[in-house]
Amino acid sequence: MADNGNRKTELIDQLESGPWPSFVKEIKKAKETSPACDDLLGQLELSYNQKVGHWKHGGIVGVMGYGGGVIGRYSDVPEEFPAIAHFHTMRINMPSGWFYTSKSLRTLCDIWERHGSGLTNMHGSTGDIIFLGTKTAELEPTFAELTAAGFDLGGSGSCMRTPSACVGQARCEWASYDTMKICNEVTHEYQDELHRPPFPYKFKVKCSGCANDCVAAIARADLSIIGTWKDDIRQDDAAVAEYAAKGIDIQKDVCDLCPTKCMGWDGSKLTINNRECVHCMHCINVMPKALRPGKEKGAVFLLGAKAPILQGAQLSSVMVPFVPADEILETAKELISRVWDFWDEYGNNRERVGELIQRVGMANFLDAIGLDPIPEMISAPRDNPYIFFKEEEEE
Amino acid sequence: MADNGNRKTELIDQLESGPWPSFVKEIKKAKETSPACDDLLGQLELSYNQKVGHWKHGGIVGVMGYGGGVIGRYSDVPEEFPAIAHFHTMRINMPSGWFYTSKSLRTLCDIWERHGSGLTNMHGSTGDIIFLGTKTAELEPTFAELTAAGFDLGGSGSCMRTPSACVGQARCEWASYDTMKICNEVTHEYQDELHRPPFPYKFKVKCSGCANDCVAAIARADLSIIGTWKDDIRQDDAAVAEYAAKGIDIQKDVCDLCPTKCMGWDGSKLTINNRECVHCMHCINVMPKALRPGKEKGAVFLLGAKAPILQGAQLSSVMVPFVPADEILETAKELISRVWDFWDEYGNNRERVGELIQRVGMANFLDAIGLDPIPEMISAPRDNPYIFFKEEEEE
Amino acid sequence: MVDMSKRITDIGPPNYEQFLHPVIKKNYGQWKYHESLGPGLLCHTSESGDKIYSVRCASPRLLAIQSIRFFADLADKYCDGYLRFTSRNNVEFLTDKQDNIAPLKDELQKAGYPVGGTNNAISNIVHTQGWVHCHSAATDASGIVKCVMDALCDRFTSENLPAKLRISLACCLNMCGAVHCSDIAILGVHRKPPKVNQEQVPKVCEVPTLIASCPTGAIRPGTEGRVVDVVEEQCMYCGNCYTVCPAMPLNDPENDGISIWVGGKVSNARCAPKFSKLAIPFIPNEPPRWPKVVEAVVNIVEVYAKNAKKFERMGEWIERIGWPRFFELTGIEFTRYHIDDFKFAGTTYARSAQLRY
Amino acid sequence: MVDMSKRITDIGPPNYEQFLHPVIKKNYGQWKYHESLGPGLLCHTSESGDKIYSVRCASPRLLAIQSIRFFADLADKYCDGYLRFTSRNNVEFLTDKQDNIAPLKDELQKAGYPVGGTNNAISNIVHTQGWVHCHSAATDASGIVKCVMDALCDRFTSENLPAKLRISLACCLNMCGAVHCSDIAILGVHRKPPKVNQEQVPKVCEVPTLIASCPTGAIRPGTEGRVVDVVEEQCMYCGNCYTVCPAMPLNDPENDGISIWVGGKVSNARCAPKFSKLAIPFIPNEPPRWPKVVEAVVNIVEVYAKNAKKFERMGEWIERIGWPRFFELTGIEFTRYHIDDFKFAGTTYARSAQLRY
Ligand code: SRM
Ligand code: SRM
Ligand code: SRM
Ligand code: SRM
Ligand code: SF4
Ligand code: SF4
Ligand code: SF4
Ligand code: SF4
Ligand code: SF4
Ligand code: SF4
Ligand code: SF4
Ligand code: SF4
Repeated sequence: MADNGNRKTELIDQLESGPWPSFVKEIKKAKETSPACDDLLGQLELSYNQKVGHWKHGGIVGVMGYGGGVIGRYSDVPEEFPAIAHFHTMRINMPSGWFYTSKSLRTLCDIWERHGSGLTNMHGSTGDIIFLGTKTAELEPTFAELTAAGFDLGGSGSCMRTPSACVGQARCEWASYDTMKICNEVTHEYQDELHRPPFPYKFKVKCSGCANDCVAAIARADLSIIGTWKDDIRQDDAAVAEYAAKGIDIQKDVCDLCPTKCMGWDGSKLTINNRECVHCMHCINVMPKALRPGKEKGAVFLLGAKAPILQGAQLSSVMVPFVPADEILETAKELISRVWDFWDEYGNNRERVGELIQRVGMANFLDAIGLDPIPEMISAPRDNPYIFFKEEEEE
Repeated sequence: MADNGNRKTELIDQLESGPWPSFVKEIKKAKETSPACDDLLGQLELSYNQKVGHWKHGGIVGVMGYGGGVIGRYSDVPEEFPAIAHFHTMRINMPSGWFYTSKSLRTLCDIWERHGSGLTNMHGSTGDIIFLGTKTAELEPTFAELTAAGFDLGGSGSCMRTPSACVGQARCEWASYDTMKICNEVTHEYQDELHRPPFPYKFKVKCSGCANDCVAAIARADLSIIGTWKDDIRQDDAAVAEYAAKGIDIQKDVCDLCPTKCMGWDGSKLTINNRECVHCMHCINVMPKALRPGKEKGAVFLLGAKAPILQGAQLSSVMVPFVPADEILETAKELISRVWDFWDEYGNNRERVGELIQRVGMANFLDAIGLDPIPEMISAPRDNPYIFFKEEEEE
Repeated sequence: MVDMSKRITDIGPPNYEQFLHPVIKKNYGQWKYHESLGPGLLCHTSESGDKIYSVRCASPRLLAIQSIRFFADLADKYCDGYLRFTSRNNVEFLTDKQDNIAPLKDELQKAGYPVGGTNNAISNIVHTQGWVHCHSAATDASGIVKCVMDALCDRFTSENLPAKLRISLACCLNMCGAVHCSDIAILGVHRKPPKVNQEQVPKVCEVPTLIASCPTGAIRPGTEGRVVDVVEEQCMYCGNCYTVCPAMPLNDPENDGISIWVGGKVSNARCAPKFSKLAIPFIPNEPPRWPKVVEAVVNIVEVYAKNAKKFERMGEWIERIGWPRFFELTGIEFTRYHIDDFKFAGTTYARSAQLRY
Repeated sequence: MVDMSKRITDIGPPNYEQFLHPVIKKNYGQWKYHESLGPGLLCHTSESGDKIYSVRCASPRLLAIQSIRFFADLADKYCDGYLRFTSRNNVEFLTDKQDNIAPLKDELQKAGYPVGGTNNAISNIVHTQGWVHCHSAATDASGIVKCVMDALCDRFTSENLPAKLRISLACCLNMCGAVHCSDIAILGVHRKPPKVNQEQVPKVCEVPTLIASCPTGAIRPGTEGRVVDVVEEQCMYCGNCYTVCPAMPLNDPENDGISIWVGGKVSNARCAPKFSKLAIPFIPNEPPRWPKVVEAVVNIVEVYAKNAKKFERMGEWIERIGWPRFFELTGIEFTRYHIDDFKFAGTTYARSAQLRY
């Protein structure tokens, strides 16, 4: 099965079989151009044997003038696997929407063949192109070739991280704003913050064109920009009838699953009480030919999502319920600057914006960033009577 | 309008008009037999004038050998209102379900005419008969007359509080166990704990015969016993048809409002998927002649409800999902004894059982009282990965 | 002196059985169904075919013995001497004679005790002591109840709301009425930290207990000769320090007042029980008739009555339409105070893109 | 030495526009609707009538440049050189020529890249580094993904689930995959406190920062000559101390392993986004094929597939049937670990009498 040369990798070889594409095969392919891959296989086999990883903790390496974009990585058994004694990754800022030409991909491959392991992640969880494994000395040359080819590093450390966007208006009929453009512009706007970690911790921005949220912005971006619309759902009755004829049970599959039950179906006519619609996308998802988001497009801005470390995972919460599509960039910049100002000054070390909001309380946070409290920001008002009344409110 | 003798009570006199029965009129009525009521009116007028209460903080008074049942109360303006310089309340344990004969009420009135203000609360929020206002010297004589007449004091302070029960099987067709009997038996079982505060804080028990919870047990009893059933809802199709004929929209008013949507209506036949029924009572409430709780009756035991002080208000949470009706008393005693043992030893001062459970964590609490964890105890499993694994579980 | 030898103790409450109407006793546990005979009037039918009629009237809860005797007389006249009180402090007269209902109802109404409170009505307001008897009160209890129910009495004597509507009142954060799960809760609140009586504190309180009593840690060992200090910004006026130590009064005529909470429920019918949520953070105390409180409660009731669907309790209605719409429809101002900042605050932020416009 | 004068920095990512297929560029923002042409195959139609076809294939994410070049070749052959990657690491080939779909699909499949992942399928598993590149990993990432997807590959190449099913994996509590809102999350966990390297700590770490890093306060200034002590009972193995200080390793071959979480979602469709909840607290690491993890995931998928209704995501299904039924149907044991004891624990207790029997 496996052609593993001299090295014995009995355990991981078992990961070459089966219908799903095999990362072990990939590493073996990359051996063609990089001896490091052979040692990587060896160390991985060791990990599989011992049930424990064999990488040392971090290490600060990078390219000149940048504080991030490279993750230092060293083997803890370098004697055995000298070719991966250093095995740093480089994070390269992907193009918005992860679109490529074959040419641009080949350019990247060629650079990585010259300077690294030939292994990549397409893509990292934040969205970057990950060049997986190289030596310290190769960082700067790789970087030089990358920038010459028009690519730059992504983020790591306590900085603005590489923003990402769903495919949006490039190929999706539901995008209520131009996610890829906004993502690209935000990224370019904050190159300094992206490359030179200035914050208490990381800050992520993700752009989804509608409430389906295909980049999981609400779950993992400090600033989550999610497209929506304000006017009525556009409705094509003939197409509704077509779906009904084709076997969609409009009552059960559409109306009954609408979260606000604002849809009615009398067997021939679908009615939507748009005032009650919460723009969840379900009905549109089921019948894309018949229903479309309205024409008054824009986005919801939400803040604060993050993984569990430290105060538990959070989803982003609503800050601005609706920003018209043509004001998104401007609003994003304005909101970001206000949030950063406050976070910079009051955020604890390794405290994400969402944790800061919870720690100081949303009302205080709103004061700090100069937003008025509105009921859209909460799922329900407080149920406890422990109110800190402010002096000025008293008589 | 008001006949207020010499005393001027212009403000509170305004509370005699209007369609709702007036407590001011009541106090004035009681003046017939008690001069204290006149001073009470005076002090109340003062409060209405100054927008502030005029009672001093507490004061420990009581009857011999009891640690509770009396709330000491002293005017902070005794010079002005000497008749209410002392104005203690007595809490008298009501009969289960608040049932009386005219004779028993007259007995109570006569005692209170002789010894107190003649003012009562029928009833206090915990359920007691409240004798509202008397002097220290009158406590013991009142108590002697009460016990002679078959009444005893209720609870106050850090003790078992007066348990209460909904009308239950005495007049309600839905009671899945005999709430009044259980309430009475529990009360008698714990006379010592009720009269001699032994705990870190108060402990309340309330018994409702079904999930309608007409004594609000789940919101305000440390131990909430709520009736339910295990088998199928009893169904009378003819009666269903009658309700339908009379204008109940079975689909909309019943099936659509069933929380699990386990009911079906084809225009003539109602079907219930009883395995999915959560015993919420809604359908039965709407059609009491047509639907009845099943015959395998019993109760859910829940723990921990309380008002906000200190850790925020809590509702009780499920401890034992089903106890057959004939085992309720025994189970209550067993559960109470285990909970008290742990609370006595580990509860902080002024820490209710519900707060203790949250502080130590439910799993630890279950260990302590010897119950196995089951999924019925939670609304959902944890969503954070911060698990304290125990030694024995590891390999 | 009391003769200790004869002293009777720990007898507990009298057995309820002696107080049950014979028809109730006979049919105990055998009730089959009930019907409504109009506001305040219930008829329960037993498996045996027997029927018991209940006539429910309002009560101010604070009752003089004279009124209780009046009720006893009516019970004798119409109910063979049997009556009860409800968990919301109404009086229920119990009779097996249907013909007695009308005259009984008539006498009650004439005496000023409205008959009603059943089914989709506003029943009696569960409430607490207020200035009549408690040291802790940030507002009165009975007076506000009287004013609110004067305005809503028609909703007690009719049954035309979408569902039951339960109003409760507590005069301080101790919440003796357990108002936290009410369709509408009226809650007395302080808005100033305790004024420490430095001389009294060591005399009447245990200082460590006092310091430990504060949930926010606002009470600190005193500096500059003071026994304790209160960090004012950390105080949210819960009054727990006052409960454990009389030398920490919070009363303040101008800053005490009332908050209004909505959408709680206790029953498990349809949805699980719910806490009440903040609607209006503060209304000043305006004795004797509390016009702003009355207006606020009536407004919420009327907007609910007009907009909710059949069987929808206040909280179910609000959840259906969403809180933004609730504030819009009632005209209540949304403020920073509505946003939770206590323990579970994070769970109350709007963590979804589902929004109405 | 690098010539600093020529150094290019802060140029940011290349503009995406140059990478867009001409049909996409022309119809940018003009797409009208889409249709499914079978698993892995999408057709989007523009207002202009133009159509763009997408062919989506699986990827191991960890790709050698050789494979990327292979994709580039295919793009040249069938797609005028245009392709993209998806937010779940699949590859999407974009063409305006419908006839190219079949041969492209064919070549991909032959090369071992299944075509699918659209609609009600299981798409690629979002995952992280594991033993391939991270120091923090409590388990491997790519290996488990491979084993699980080998078993579920049919669910990728067909679209017969009730709804989309998203599986994610993170190899430690840092959760780089942001797996906390997945239909099924596979999460590496430690179960032993850090083993403090007392000599290293002062050399490589700031002790106050280290002490402050522990969310439970388990790290204390050391006694008896130690730099720091870890109160073992207070440690829940989050690894944050290790992140800030390499001298606090948590790795432990016998005690590291995997937990399984279910019922999360990200989209706002129908219901708000949901967190994943604990299903299985611990499964030991069993490389190379992790049979118990595979079995556990497949079991959950199959029980879901059999029982959920059309359009019901995992979490929606579980909420409909209730957690007790979920544990019953899947045969997963309910343990003390399922009961939350973190910050918001109180909000997860069953505070209602609504129960199934
Ligand atoms: C490479 C990548 C995983 C992958 O395989 O794709 C990754 C890898 C690491 N992450 Fe991450 N994170 C990666 C995306 C994420 C995401 C997902 C996202 O960005 O959408 C998250 C969750 C979202 C979030 O930010 O909350 C994430 C949450 C973390 C955390 C916890 C942050 C928190 O606030 O809870 C840490 C811990 C830390 O920052 O110290 C972390 C730390 C790390 C470190 C640097 C390890 C460490 O302890 O210092 C990992 C380096 C591994 C290595 O050797 O390369 N990584 N990390 C992802 C970045 C690739 C890219 O740039 O595209
Ligand atoms: C009389 C009564 C209110 C009434 O007007 O009906 C009452 C009155 C007092 N309650 Fe209460 N509570 C009364 C039922 C309740 C209830 C309702 C219940 O029992 O169902 C509650 C909420 C449920 C609960 O227990 O959580 C209640 C929660 C409190 C609390 C807060 C307890 C907590 O854990 O949050 C306190 C504060 C304390 O205990 O120090 C309190 C304290 C008090 C004190 C003793 C004031 C104090 O700070 O020491 C009040 C004495 C007033 C007086 O002068 O008579 N009272 N108290 C009720 C008792 C009458 C009776 O025996 O029937
Ligand atoms: C008499 C009383 C029990 C007692 O032992 O005193 C009682 C008696 C009945 N309740 Fe109740 N409930 C009584 C307090 C309660 C309470 C407690 C409270 O209000 O503090 C609740 C919980 C309220 C809540 O959820 O906040 C309560 C929630 C119900 C419900 C559920 C309503 C719902 O849809 O949420 C029903 C069912 C119904 O009305 O359809 C119900 C139904 C009934 C029935 C129809 C039961 C029966 O078949 O006999 C009784 C007449 C109801 C009526 O008034 O229309 N009873 N009922 C209480 C009368 C209080 C009063 O004077 O108004
Ligand atoms: C290509 C991609 C966006 C991108 O920029 O890369 C994408 C593309 C589409 N998504 Fe998505 N979604 C993509 C990731 C996501 C994610 C993010 C994730 O999985 O991490 C989500 C959130 C998942 C969640 O809720 O946990 C997501 C939730 C949806 C939904 C909502 C499904 C639901 O009912 O909850 C739809 C609507 C639908 O499928 O009916 C949707 C619909 C669509 C449509 C039909 C939009 C359109 O009209 O073009 C696209 C084809 C869907 C398909 O695969 O059937 N897309 N979609 C992503 C493909 C990932 C993959 O390779 O599988
Ligand atoms: S988030 Fe919405 S707009 Fe973006 S790709 Fe998904 S469905 Fe399309
Ligand atoms: S988008 Fe969602 S809320 Fe709006 S009508 Fe459609 S299903 Fe209902
Ligand atoms: S709780 Fe149930 S059994 Fe008791 S009175 Fe109310 S409806 Fe009847
Ligand atoms: S009791 Fe409630 S859950 Fe059960 S069938 Fe009736 S409405 Fe449905
Ligand atoms: S709520 Fe407060 S003020 Fe009112 S009776 Fe209870 S303790 Fe006293
Ligand atoms: S009122 Fe409450 S918060 Fe304020 S000092 Fe007293 S105990 Fe602390
Ligand atoms: S999840 Fe943990 S182990 Fe895996 S890549 Fe992220 S930091 Fe490393
Ligand atoms: S692993 Fe987490 S809980 Fe344990 S000592 Fe380290 S930081 Fe504290």
